[in-house]
Amino acid sequence: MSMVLILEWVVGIALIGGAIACVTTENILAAIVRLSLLSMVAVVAFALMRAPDVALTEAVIGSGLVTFVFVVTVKELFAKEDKNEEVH
Amino acid sequence: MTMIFIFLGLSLLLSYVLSRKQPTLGAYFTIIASLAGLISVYLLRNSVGVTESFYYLNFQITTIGWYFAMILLTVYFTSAFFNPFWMDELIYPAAYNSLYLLSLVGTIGLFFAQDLMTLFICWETAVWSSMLIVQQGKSRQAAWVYFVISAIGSMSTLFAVLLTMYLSGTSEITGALTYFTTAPVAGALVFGAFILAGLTKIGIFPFHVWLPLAHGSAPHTFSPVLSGGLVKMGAYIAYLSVAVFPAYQVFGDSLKIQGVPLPIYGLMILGAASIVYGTLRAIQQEDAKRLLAYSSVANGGYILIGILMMDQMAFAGGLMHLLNHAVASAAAFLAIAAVAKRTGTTKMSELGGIIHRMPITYTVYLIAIISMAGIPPMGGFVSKWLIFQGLSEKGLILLATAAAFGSIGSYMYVFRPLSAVFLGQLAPKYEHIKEANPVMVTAMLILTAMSLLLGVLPNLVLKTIAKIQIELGINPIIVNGTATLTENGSVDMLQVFTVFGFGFLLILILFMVLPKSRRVGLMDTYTSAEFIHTPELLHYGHSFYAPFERLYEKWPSVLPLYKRMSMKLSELGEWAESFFFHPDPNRAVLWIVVVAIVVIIGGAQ
Amino acid sequence: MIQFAGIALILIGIYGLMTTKHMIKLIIALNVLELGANIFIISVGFVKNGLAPILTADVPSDLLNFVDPLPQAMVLTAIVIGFGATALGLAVARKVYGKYQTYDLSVIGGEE
Amino acid sequence: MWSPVWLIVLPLLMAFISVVIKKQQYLLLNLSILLNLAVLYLAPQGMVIIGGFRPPFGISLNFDRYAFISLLLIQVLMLFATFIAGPLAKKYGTVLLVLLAGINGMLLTNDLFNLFVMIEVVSIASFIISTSNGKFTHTFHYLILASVGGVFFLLGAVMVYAYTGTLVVQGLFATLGQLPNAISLIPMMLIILGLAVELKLMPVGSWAKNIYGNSNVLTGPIFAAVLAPAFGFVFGRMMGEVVVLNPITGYTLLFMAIATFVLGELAAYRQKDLLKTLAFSSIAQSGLAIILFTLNLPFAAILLLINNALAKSILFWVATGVSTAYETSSMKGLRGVFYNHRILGITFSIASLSLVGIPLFLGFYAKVTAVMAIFTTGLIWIPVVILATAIIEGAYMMKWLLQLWSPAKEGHLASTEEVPEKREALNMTQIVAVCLVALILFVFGLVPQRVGRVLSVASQAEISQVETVAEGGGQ
Amino acid sequence: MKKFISFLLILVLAFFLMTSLNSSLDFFNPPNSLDETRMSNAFIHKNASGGSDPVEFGKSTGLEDGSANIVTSVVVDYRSFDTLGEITVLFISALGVGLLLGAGTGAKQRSGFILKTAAKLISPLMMVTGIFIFTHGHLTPGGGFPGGSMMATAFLLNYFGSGSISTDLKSLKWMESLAGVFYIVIGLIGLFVAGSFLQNYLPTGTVGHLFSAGIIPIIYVLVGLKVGSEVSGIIADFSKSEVTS
Repeated sequence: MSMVLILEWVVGIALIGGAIACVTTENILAAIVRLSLLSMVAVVAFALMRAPDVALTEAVIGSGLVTFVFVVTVKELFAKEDKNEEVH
Repeated sequence: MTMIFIFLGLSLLLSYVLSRKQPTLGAYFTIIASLAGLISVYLLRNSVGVTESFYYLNFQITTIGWYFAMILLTVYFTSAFFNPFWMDELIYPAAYNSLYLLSLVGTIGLFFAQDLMTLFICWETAVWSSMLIVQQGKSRQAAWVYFVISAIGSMSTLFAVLLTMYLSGTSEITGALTYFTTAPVAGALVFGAFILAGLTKIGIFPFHVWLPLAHGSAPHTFSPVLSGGLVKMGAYIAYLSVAVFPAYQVFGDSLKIQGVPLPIYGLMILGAASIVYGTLRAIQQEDAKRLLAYSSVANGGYILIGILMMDQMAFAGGLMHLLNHAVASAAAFLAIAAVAKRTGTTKMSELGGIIHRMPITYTVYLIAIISMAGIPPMGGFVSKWLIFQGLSEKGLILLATAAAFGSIGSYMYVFRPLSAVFLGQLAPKYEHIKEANPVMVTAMLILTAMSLLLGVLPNLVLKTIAKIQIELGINPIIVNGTATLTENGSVDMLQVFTVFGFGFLLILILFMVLPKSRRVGLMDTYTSAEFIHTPELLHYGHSFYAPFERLYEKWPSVLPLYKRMSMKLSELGEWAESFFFHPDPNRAVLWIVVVAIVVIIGGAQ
Repeated sequence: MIQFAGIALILIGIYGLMTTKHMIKLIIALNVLELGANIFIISVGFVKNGLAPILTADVPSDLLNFVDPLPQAMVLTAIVIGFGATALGLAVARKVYGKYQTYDLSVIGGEE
Repeated sequence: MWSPVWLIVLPLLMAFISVVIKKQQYLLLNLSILLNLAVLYLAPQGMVIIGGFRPPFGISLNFDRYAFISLLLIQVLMLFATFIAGPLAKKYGTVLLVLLAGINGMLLTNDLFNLFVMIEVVSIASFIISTSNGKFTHTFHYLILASVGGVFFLLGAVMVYAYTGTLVVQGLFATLGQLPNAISLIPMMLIILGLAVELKLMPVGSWAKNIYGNSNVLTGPIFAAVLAPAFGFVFGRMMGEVVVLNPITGYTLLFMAIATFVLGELAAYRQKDLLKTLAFSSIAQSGLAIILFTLNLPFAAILLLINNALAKSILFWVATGVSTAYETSSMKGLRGVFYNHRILGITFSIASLSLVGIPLFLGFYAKVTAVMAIFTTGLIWIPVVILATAIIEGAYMMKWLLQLWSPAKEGHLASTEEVPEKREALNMTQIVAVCLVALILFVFGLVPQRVGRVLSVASQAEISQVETVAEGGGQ
Repeated sequence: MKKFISFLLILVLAFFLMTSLNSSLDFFNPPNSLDETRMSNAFIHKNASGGSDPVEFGKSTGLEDGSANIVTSVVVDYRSFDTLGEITVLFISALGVGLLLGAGTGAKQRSGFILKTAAKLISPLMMVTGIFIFTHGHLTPGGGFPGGSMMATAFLLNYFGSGSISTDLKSLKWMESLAGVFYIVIGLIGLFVAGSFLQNYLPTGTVGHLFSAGIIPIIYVLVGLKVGSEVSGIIADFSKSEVTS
């Protein structure tokens, strides 16, 4: 087994695992972070499949901007969580 | 003929314009327009066979079409006399007047249609325009039921029309329908679809539900048209599906009962059922218009049986009964309308003694019901007698029994309004009412005169019917002078009339000579010093035939069945809505997955 | 393997769409679905030991072993479109949050 | 010079410009629609290449009679829709411009992936338009479903590319037909499922109920009269040029479409809310169009789409106008409302009679054509279902007509006392516009054969696929 | 329960999907070379409009398409119309976000000193990187979309740094509008000059040179600017938005 093939398997399993982790979690923030990480893994996958353009785009848009937009959307939830921590 | 349609089309526009200015004016115009229509259609009597095309509609003048059109026009014409007096009750008088003429155009077009498409277009036009008129009466529900039942008929007609056109490759009625002599299986389907339309429109049991609703709550001026006129459209469809459509050939191989193929016999049984059912229900009614509506159901049964027989006598009887019933029922409805105009109600238990104030209306009603019940000197007798003759000749005992039952039952129901509305004591609140307006009286007298004439000289009509029978290739009814000949003997109505007229005179003289009874007030009832809260319950017209009605008041009615069906449809819709149209993205995605699985499994094979 | 992972991601994304009623999580699941689709599309154009479709000085002149550039171009488009839809979805979700103070559709119930 | 590409580019250009000159959005919108109509008239028909590369390599536009008819319908209805929506259309001017560009692109494009892009443009624009009624959860529901549908369509397109090496729509079925059934199955399913969401096909069209059912004077007409026919035409193009169905998938699709039609009408039958009734009616009618396209009867389907688009636009304009003015869309609240609005009532009646398929209106011709066409496939039970369902459709439309016209309690004569207090539903110019559309519908009803002749050319021009489900399965 | 059913359904779908796809796709063994029938071969050999000139980096001139990055040549030349549609999607969603969230007044974001300083340092750097990426789209991986987004990210960092939106949104709108208009105008010039919309009518130059590939770099710059301004707009709208009830 070549290195590349091993890497492919690792990336593939990481993708599936990451996706399951992302979809099944109850915590919104964790889900967002996991989506971002999943996107990062996907960047590697794209690179592995010789798609540098896509990888770059996915890195900037998929894991960067999308995550940002998610986080900004749920910023109230951040605030709520902070409050909860203060209470406890 | 095209000119007639163009003329009527223009006049309906004109009546709209006139009615917008002055509703009564537009209403008077409907009289003129329908009279003009009547005269011009009458003049077509010698141009049978002429075909004309108007746009993509094709018409042909046939004897039967002419006969039907004349009946319809008579009813429309006479009913139109009443229109001007109801304009202030209607919320859309202009629409009423123009739709009145539009439905007239539709019905006449139906009878003169040469091809199936024209037939259907005219049929639908008549249906929806009359539906929009009915809604101006008391009940939207009634108009709706009328439309839905008609729509069942319309859609089955459309199916039959299109299938016929597709299979036969032509749309010309005679040519297309005779195609089925060679294709009996498809023929049976088409026959079923066609006759269904006829059944719904005539109001044959179990499709009769719309009649009491629509007749009972339509504007008073339109009820005569519905009962006397539009119902006859169904008869025409029934005529087409047995006379033009080779029904006896198509069902030639099926089981025969006394020479009648089973499917046709089944339809006759339905006709008999509606005779019995209509009669029994009519006896029960409290409202004069609903009563007459049920009597229309019963008479529709006679007409259907007569037409389905396709023989020398019953067929002639059926066709003649069309006219008799149209005239009589229009007259009866108009009489009730005239009473309602003066008193504001059609409930029999609120009326009584109207004869003292409206004697002419009373006479009109009397003659109409005599004709409807089929009592000798009037036209109704002749036609019912012919039908009965035809049935007993073929040995169809069951049907003949039903017909006889209907005749006897009709004595009961026609006597009820006669007694409750016109005879008896006059209620104090109606002390000051007057005889109906001369215009209305004119219309009623025209119809009464026709009833009488048909009774005395039925040969006038029977000649036309004989012509139709000859065209269809069946033995024509034989008319000899004033006598109608049948194999079981002959009847000369002139003689009958003379005898009855003599008897009537005798009774009249006796009535004049004998001492008068004492008159008491209507509410002069002994009540053990109790105050009467509901005087109408004590009216003698209330529960008129109570002991008799009790025999069958528990019998199931058909209307709940339809209601339950409608409810089931709603429930199905609700189920679909909650199941497939649920506002939940999860469920929709789940359905995507399910469909994908089904497609993959199904498609992989 | 990565092609397989792409299909798996699509299915996991659909699973997510079927199980959650939280608006944000629905959009996250949608993103997982889109990511899976993108990976799958890229993998459709993949060639064993292929080269990235960029001409450089080292590329042999027979130009044989490139991966398919067209799916890559499609994915480029799809990513941007996905971002647009995500942004709009989040904006809508935010409006709902503004109205009901929650992102949970099961709490909101049927809006009439 | 007069290239159909203007139809897409012009609204797009206007849209980009309109961002900075917001005040003129409305003007730009109407201007570009009018110019589009001119382009439609002037542009020669045929295949148009974009980017200078011939079809398999570059993108091309297929501007044939089929596209022409659909584009004409869309431009006209869009013009009226924006005109009648007035202030709302001003606010959403840019979005409507992009929507128009997207729809035109969708109808013109000859490339599967380009079609996906255009569908996305249209669906995102329609999300935004649907937010204008302020029911954001419904928009969200729509957004999720449409996005899933979009992804499915994309996957289907890509798989088509993977198997055939081409994305050109025209004649793709020939290439796909050579593939074994097991291979072409999945991409076909994905493409149809992707479109099914927008087509409101039954299990996946659940968004339509609330989006249509809460519409305002902008969303209702846009969705029912512009988007629905547009996607219908796209589906027709797909069925004619791309989709290869084996009998079982064909029957599955047919079954889904029939279920959409029947259950949609049943659901409409029980509604007590005018807009919801119209919503389900739209769902059902789109089911009928899908039935016809699936049976490969494009002529009847086109006729039906045109009739529905015209009728539904009128119905939605009147319904939303009236329900906004009287702040209710329930049967009880709107009883007798047409007494105040005679002209609107008459247009509404014409539209509903045409929708139900009553003679003397275009809908009747459409229905007859559809049934006659289905007879040729030998599936006689489908016309029976269609006509039986038409009874239900007629029943609820008439119920509404009767209630809206009659200011009366049940069991009483109509009286002016029951008439709701008069309010302005649509202003004079809007009424004139609605009347114009009603007039078009009416005139089409008077000359159906002529309309049919024009359309039959369009349907022949478009559909090259011969094999039908009926032929495949009926043997 | 719901999860279980969903899980089960997904498993069933996965099973049948895999068995169905198995006949056509080999999940673990990609093909060794591109199928002859795929049109991409023409993109690689740059012979879509006929011609059989060899393609060599740094040498070939006057090819039908002059971009060294084949993906770019597909995105901006062969299938430029898709890209126009794509930026339209972004445009319309930015507009939609603006319509939905635009009412917000702008919330102040508290951020620490380190973040502020770092942001101020990094953001110009990113801006430059972004511009580099989309100007070299026809040579190196990247192009207008990541480049534009990079610019937008710089904008975003700037926002974190300063705590408020400093860039004038009005000018962003102008940039967005003008970039789009120019894209279309360049395309329309193609229609008038060369006969089809978005045709590459400038000389394509030598493959691999910065000033080559005709209109490709111009369009990619425009795309970059447009994407940048649109994404910035989206970010700004999201950041400003407050929960309005």
